[in-house]
Amino acid sequence: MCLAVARALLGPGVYNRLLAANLFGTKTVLLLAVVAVLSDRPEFLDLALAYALINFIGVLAVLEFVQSRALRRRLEDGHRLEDSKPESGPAPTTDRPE
Amino acid sequence: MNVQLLIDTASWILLLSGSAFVFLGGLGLLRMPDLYTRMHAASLTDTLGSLFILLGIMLQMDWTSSLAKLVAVIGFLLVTNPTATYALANAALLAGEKPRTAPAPEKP
Amino acid sequence: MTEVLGLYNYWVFAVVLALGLYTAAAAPNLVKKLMGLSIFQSAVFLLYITMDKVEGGTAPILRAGVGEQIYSNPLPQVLILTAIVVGISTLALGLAIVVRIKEEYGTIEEENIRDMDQS
Amino acid sequence: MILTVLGFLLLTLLVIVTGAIVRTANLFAAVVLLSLFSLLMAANFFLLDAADVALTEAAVGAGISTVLMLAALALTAETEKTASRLKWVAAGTVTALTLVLLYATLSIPRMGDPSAPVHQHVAPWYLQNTPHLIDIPNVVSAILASFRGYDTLGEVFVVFTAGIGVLFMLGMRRFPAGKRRIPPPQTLGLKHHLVPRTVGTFILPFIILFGLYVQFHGEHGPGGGFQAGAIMAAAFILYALLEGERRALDIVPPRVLMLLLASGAFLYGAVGVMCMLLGGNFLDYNVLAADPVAGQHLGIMLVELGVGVSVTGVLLSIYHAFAKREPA
Repeated sequence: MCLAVARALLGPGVYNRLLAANLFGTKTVLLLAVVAVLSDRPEFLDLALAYALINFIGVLAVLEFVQSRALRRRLEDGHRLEDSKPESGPAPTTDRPE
Repeated sequence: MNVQLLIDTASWILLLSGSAFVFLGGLGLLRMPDLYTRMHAASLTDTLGSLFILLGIMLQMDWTSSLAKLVAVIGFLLVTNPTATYALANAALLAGEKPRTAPAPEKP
Repeated sequence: MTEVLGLYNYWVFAVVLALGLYTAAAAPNLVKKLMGLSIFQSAVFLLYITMDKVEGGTAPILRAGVGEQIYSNPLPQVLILTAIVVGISTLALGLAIVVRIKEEYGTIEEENIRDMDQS
Repeated sequence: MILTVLGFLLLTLLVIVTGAIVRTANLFAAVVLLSLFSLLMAANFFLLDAADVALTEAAVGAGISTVLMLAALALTAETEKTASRLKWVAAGTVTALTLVLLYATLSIPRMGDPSAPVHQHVAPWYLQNTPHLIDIPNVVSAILASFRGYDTLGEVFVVFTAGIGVLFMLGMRRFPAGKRRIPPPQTLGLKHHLVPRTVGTFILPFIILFGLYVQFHGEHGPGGGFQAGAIMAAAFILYALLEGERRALDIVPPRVLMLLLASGAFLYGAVGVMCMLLGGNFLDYNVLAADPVAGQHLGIMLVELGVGVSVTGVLLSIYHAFAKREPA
């Protein structure tokens, strides 16, 4: 865990921190599970469950944030495709109304 | 009695190897040269590490509903963590983080 | 030794509180200020939850069939439990105000806003 | 012993992370670090025997606060630009305050001291009387919903008011009807990312199920309306992230959100008034059923439901208010 936090602090940049935070989330789940069993109250696994379920929403939000930012920049730059765009990247033109 | 000993041994082996994986993941996270390789190291913790540790805990427990909860935790971890890693890699790529070249240290 | 360990939580509370307060006071950016407030708030939560701990106790969820059992103090937990949710709602309110400021002034830096107000 | 050491370690990490948050000028990085901060906080709460609080922090901090912060950043700016002139004044004042606080800690009872004044007055009464007055295992829920029901009513109304405030600030504007322009980026969601979409769709029912479990199992284990509300809101936010704002608002339209927002708080108050009509005091659940204990059970369940609905409604409306807004 210390290592993860060290990476989170060292960076460099946002994404390394994010990776570290994500890893830290997993470790928190493990920690909660171990502590719940150690302190002999296994019903507190609920907490670990909550984390396991919810933790990745934050990362998805980051993806959404970055994606919309990249998209906005492209729109502002008049569709100059200077960003390296992955296959799975956003393609606003194919957005069909439903 | 013998069975008990066997279960204990197995659980300790699982717990220790799980901790080893978690530690290695952390080490890799710290030592690897760039984001994508670090991600690879981190996924070690996410999958093998957590799987082993939780299995080790499971062996120590009685047959209660908590056991089912642990199974659920394992299942969700194994499903959500790779997704999170995917989203992260995608976000980083979209934001222009280049693989395999040491990224210029953007000091916060 | 136990004295030191027992007070460590309070020291952490004091330092985190100070850092939060410093951010709220000195950060020029409004979003950063709100982050500082949120840290400040969390420090207070930590203080309350630290107070609820009783040595050898366990969480105040009564267990049947376990003879004598010490439970930690449930009262601070109730207060903080609600405070966390209230905290996030008020944080959202603050963020909403910041968003409106950004829309009106085009900036969320305190200095710039003040300059614009004076001119 | 090992738990004490662990707590020590976690607290140290907490301080370090806080320092990092304060120092970074990149707000995006600060948000990420803030989520780490919240994780550490929740782990600490758990180690300090506050399971319910840890669950709340988990439900709120892990998902919702990050999402809200990012939504706000998308609408404002990402980096801090200017440096404050008052920096040193503030630093000096805060340092002085810290020294005073540290000095003050020397005279308070150490953590876990059973003879500390906090543990003497009302708390033992609650612990002793919960079994026969209310008869639910979770004393925290009992105090929250029954013994100190007034407080909680107040809190719910604060949350409600904050939600209304955000709605006033940012409005629930409808999407522009004209089809001439490209939709704002936030409306797209993650439709083109197959992996998160599949996994999210798979996991979504489980989150909702878990939210319901936390809601209705809150009397027996850690949980209750506040946590459940946050978890449910997180589930719907996940849906909005995956499928885009528009789809999410089709599923839960603003009108329904308003209804949720209001009906939760209303339900809470209505239970109180109901008690009065049945001849008891406001929020005195004993009169709700023939048997006082059964009345308490019913009252707590209804009140927690009200809290859960209200919190879901508020958090979700707040999220939509942010996400629908277009960057200036």
